[in-house]
Amino acid sequence: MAEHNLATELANPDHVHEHPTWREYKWVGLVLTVITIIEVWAYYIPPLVASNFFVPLLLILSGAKFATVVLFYMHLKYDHRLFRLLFTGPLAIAIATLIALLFLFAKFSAERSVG
Amino acid sequence: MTCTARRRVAAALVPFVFLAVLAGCSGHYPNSTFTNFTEFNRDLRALWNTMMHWATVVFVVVEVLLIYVIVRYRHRSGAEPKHVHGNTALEITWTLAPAVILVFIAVPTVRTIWRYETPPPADAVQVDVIGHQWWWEFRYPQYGITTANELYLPAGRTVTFSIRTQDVIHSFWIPQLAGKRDATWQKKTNRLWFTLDSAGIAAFNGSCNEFCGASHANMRFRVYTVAPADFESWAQHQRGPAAFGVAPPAGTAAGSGGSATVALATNPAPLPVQGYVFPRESLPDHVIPKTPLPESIRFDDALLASGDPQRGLETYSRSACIGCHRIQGNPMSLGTIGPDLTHIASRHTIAAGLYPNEPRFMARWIKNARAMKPGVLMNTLGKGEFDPVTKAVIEAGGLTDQQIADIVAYLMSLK
Amino acid sequence: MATVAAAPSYAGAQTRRRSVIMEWLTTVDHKKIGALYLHTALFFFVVGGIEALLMRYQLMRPNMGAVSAELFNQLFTMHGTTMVFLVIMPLSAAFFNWLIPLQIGARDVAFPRLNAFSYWVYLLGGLFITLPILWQLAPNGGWFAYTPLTTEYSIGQNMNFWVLGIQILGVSSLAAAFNFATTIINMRAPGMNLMRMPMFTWMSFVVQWLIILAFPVITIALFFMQFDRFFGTKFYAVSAGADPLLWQHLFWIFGHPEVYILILPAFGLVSEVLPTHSRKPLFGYPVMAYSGILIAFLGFGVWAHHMFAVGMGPVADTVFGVTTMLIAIPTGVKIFNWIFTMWGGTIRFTTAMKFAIALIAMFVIGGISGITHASPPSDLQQTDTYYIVAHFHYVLYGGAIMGIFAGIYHYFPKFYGRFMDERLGTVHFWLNFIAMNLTFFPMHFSGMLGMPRRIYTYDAGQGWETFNLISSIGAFLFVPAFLIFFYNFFRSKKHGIPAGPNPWDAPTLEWSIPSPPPEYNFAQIPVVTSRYPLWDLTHPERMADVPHSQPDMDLVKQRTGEHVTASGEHQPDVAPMHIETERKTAQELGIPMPTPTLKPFWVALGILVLMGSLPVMYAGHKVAAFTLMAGGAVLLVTSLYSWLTTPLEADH
Amino acid sequence: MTATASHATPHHYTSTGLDNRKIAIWMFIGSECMLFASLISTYLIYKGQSIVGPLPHEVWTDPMTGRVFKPILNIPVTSISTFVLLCSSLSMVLALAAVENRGKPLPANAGWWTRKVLTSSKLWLFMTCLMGAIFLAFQCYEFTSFVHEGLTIRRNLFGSSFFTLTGFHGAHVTAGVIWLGTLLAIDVKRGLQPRDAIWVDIAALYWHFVDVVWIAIFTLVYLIR
Ligand code: HEA
Ligand code: HEA
Ligand code: HEC
Ligand code: CUA
Ligand SMILES: [Cu+2]
Repeated sequence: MAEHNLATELANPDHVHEHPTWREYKWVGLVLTVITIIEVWAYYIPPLVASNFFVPLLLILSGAKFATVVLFYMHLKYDHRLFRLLFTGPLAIAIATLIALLFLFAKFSAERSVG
Repeated sequence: MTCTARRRVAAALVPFVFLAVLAGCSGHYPNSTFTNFTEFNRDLRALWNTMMHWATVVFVVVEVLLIYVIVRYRHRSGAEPKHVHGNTALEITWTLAPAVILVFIAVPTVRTIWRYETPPPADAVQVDVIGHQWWWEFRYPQYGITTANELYLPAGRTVTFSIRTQDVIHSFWIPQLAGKRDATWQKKTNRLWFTLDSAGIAAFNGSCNEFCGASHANMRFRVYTVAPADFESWAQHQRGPAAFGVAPPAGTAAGSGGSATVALATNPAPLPVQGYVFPRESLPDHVIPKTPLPESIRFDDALLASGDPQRGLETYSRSACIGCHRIQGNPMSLGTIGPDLTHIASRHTIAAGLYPNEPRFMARWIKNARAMKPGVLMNTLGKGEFDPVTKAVIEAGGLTDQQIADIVAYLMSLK
Repeated sequence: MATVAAAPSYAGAQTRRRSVIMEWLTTVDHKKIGALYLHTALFFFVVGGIEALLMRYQLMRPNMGAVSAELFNQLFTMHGTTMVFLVIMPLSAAFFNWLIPLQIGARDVAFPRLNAFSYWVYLLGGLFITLPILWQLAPNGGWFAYTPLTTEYSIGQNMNFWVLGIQILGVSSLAAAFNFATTIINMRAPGMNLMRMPMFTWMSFVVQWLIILAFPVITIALFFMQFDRFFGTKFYAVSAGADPLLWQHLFWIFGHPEVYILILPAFGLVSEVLPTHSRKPLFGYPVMAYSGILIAFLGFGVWAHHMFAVGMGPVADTVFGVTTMLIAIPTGVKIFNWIFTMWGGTIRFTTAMKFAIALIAMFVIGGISGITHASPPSDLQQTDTYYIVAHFHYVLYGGAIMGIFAGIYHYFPKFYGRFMDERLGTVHFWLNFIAMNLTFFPMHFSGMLGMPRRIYTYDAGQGWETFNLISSIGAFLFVPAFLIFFYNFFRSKKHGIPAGPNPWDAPTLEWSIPSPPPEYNFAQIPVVTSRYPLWDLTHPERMADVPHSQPDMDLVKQRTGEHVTASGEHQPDVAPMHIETERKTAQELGIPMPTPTLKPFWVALGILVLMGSLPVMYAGHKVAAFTLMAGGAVLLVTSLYSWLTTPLEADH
Repeated sequence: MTATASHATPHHYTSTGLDNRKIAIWMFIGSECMLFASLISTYLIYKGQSIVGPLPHEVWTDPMTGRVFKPILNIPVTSISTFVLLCSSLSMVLALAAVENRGKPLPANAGWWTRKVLTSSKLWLFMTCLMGAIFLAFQCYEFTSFVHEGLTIRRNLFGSSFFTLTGFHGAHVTAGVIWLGTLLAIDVKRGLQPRDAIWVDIAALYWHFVDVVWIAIFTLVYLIR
């Protein structure tokens, strides 16, 4: 039962991780730069900004950047699973809370306009 | 050990004992939420009954089980227990059972939510409720009425309240008619509506339920549900100025009062002398305030008899009052900080339901409101009185007892 | 604190002789810090209790003039704040400190000095927020300080003490949470995998996560309020277009997890007491652990049930109503598992057991009333009335406090090597039990009969007299109860009947070492092979169908060191599960102990001075304020730096 | 032994074989997620709620004075500082790698770049601090120019929430710069060895997280209108 996988989850010291090296790091850096450029570029294309792709696009792009830094620079991809647990759990709750709040307040503003 | 067990049984029954006792001393509860004056409250009560029904089941199951276990399995010498570590079937049972119960609670809950969040019928009587520290302003836009601390509602009609606040958050509650709603925003309004039973001609208490500062406890109000005809009569009368002082006898106003008189002379024609008012004699006991008068305020009540409304009008119109209070028909008195006093005499209470609206209370209120109600905005006005907020004694410009008696006479004539 | 008498302290490696005061000021021993937490919290309990008594006296009869409106508002604000932040959380922290390392077989917490720091911040912050009431300057906005009443419409220093005080206390809770969570994750004895942790440690673990995730939110909300009050920002300024609900949402996003922060440690303690005193293993251990996690997780999705009256609209009401109800399920599982832990056992009605059973009986009442206001429409009749006050006193007093009392009576022999007097304990229990029901049960009625909460007076003839009178009588019945408890507590430290290492015949590690434990806790860390390691030795028959397994001993050996005793022989740090009877000093055993240090205290003081400078600024003394600010900053930075740059142990 | 684990070197027993400090810093980062989530939520909730300008993306004319306030946010400048902060993350990982691999044999074919540059933890620590400082300089410039354009923290909801959000991030960067500066000083004094790597490791995690937060802020506050 859960006893064992949970037990092994934390008990085994599989943290003899191979950190990446300059070879990978420089590509990561390049990717990040490129995404940033695309983002700023998009900001200066009025029709795109006007369209309702703009926001999702930016969210996806910055999400990609976010993930890249966390996975490679912060070694989450290579490190002990525990760390993934410690980070993604709270992050999930944080994002959920943020979205819930926006929903609650957006609703209010809608009501306001109705009167 | 046995006796411990028995005492425990007794103890676990304490709540029930209470229920019995209290059911026994069944006094009458004028603010009970379990009443049938609106169908809103009937629905809430039905919801409550459903929940209490299940609550009792849960409570009894748990406590009986508990008592059984501690009596049955209390220590006996030499008994070595059997060592079960769990039982999946059982555990699934008491995971599902509550879930099922919750469904029975959740379904009517959600139904009720959506019933009362829908917009009210169009023909409803509209009341704008505005919370102030620490009193209630009521407006009837359909009638052009502005009044304070006392609501008149037509029996059998649907009433919609648009609730907002002037300052901090308050909460508008009439336990016997409906659930509460917070007065949260200054610009946006919060809605509450319900339909009164036609039978219910009665008087109710209301209160502020969101902590709003020093006098939160003293932010009460009264609700009178009256026959539709009486409501109309009341409304027709309240919308215009009161009869008194609209056309004062000429020449009485001397000196600086003159300007007042001039203005006063040019006032709209008076309305019927008296509209409907909830009869004082038929006020139930629980809406008659019993707040004791603070001894600190000394006032010579003999003067009240000799109070002259005309002089009162003059003094009033020259005093600070006009900066905060509005009296229709008195063009000097345009303040909006305090309650509208146009028909103050037609109310049964003053200071947000804290004191009966009688000369001796009114006089002391005018003399030193802050000593009668902690923190109120209305500053101490009587000569020689100590203002607990500014920590100063009023000397220059303070009102003498005679002047106050006059003002009281004036206000008391504003039927 | 006379506890030193009962808890002989073994001076660490290079410690000079110290005065008793210095010994307590500089200690980094989790057991002594636990004692500090316990005694400070009990002190604040009396403070909060006296505040409550004053309120109850004022409310005893209608139109009473005993307490002014202004003072009453300060009383309930401080009563609530005190009981939540200065009593229950620290009482729980006392048990975290005392038990977590012992239950998982560690020699101390992960960061001993951070631990001391947490305590000092708590003490100073507690005094900072409590003392102003002596000048009637105490916070007066209610324990959840709704804006704009506490910002635009609050003049005077009162709320400054609250916003800064809670900010300071938050630092303490967060520091402690990181510390204990790390300890539990990383310092368990070999073989003590997660599903073998004692249930108290499990619940503590969950609570640390609640703190880690909930406190940042209130921190930010408080910063906003702080900036509004001191620097004129507009976060809660309705006049500038701010939404009065922002604070409410941020506060309750923290506030509801907070209430589970208050109850789960008590649940944990009860889960230790019930099995031990009914001589039976905990029923459904894994479910108990998972339900704890589930309660905590759901706890983050229900906050708006405190705001049903603000008009959030039907969708939000429905969602938050339903999520709130869901919490009944995991909680119910706990209740029934406890009952079935006793089922078939042989129950000894020790005082600890009485309190534990009382928790089940009383918490259910509070939980059920909770469900009745989880239903938004019916909550419209209940919110901000005494019915709510009844609800949360049943869960807080009937839940958290009952559980903590159970814990105190149960663990006293471990902490002080002596029993508390059982007869006095029984009297305390019954007085306490009756007082609690007498005080809080009538509040259900006064609430549903229309009595708002937070009113300093009420008019006669409203049908509330009887209930308030009963409540007040009950409240005063608490006084003898508490006096008896305190007498018993302090007397038993010196004169109680001596208790062995394992007086209750309990199954977990903390009972395998002498009472009170030596400063190093375990001369040799035991290797754990099952959930009830001690019963493996004392009651093999009870362990028939409990899963056993040896940890990978090679790994353990490769990862553990050994210490050289004074007599020169090499002692491995780990040994198979065993009972330690003789107590040596850390020196004799050659176990290096952290050196006592004053630095955490200085850092805490720095924080206090830094925060304390703001009210001075508010009062208009700019120069004084900035000197204080600078002084505090310097003290903070320098002592923090020297703390981080000196190793934990002198001999490293 | 466990009591000393707060600076445990690997041979000490810990249940996970991991270092306490690294676990603690990850939990701290988890906690910081909630902290910044609250700040960002507030900013977004108050977006468009200010009753007076200046505003982030729109022109605002003061009805009283008729004064015109142009949009506050300066995308080109912020893009550059964003880029700088991204680069600092790169130099940070290189610093950590340099410390971890100190003394390890290099591949025979390793050139000047690998030998001299990649192995210099001092260089990369310095670069990270430097870029952090540059980012802060940009922020100071940004803040002062905003104030000149009439946006103060007291001005309106936008001002309050914007300055507080970015200010909190700035404070984190400052703390990071000081932290890394201290490590640099130690490195200069006695040279950081592989056994000190944990210190660089946790500092790096903190630094990257601050960077990650900025990625979110840059998109949500600056780019999305
Ligand atoms: C120890 C702290 C604690 C705990 C554990 C709880 C537990 C719960 N609370 Fe309570 N609550 C508070 C402390 C706590 N509360 C405080 C301090 C306030 C007031 C704040 C203020 O305004 O000052 C408050 C206020 C409060 C409100 C807001 C009321 C209002 O202001 O209008 C609500 C509304 O939903 C609520 C609900 C609940 C529910 C559903 C639970 C559930 O977790 C209860 C679950 C438990 C059970 C249900 C009993 C056991 C279960 C079974 C036996 C299974 C079968 C049962 C059923 C099927 C029903 N609480
Ligand atoms: C764990 C939390 C906790 C605990 C234990 C208590 C304990 C008690 N509470 Fe408290 N209470 C709250 C949490 C708690 N409360 C909260 C959060 C609020 C909301 C605040 C707000 O609205 O903002 C509240 C509000 C609250 C109110 C409502 C105030 C109002 O809304 O107007 C009342 C009123 O009766 C009350 C009463 C009591 C009483 C009588 C006790 C008793 O159990 C106290 C028993 C303890 C003692 C009596 C101390 C013993 C004293 C001695 C041994 C010293 C003897 C010496 C002398 C007497 C000189 N509490
Ligand atoms: C600073 C403003 C201010 C001034 C000046 C002032 N009042 Fe008031 N008055 C108030 C406010 C505010 C209230 C409501 C107080 C409460 O009930 O909490 C009030 C209440 C009253 C009431 C009770 C009304 C009701 O329906 O409850 C009367 C009567 C009254 N004032 C008369 C006077 C008279 C007469 C004067 C001058 C001699 C006066 N006031 C001057 C602000 C003022
Ligand atoms: Cu208004 Cu309370
Ligand atoms: Cu809650």
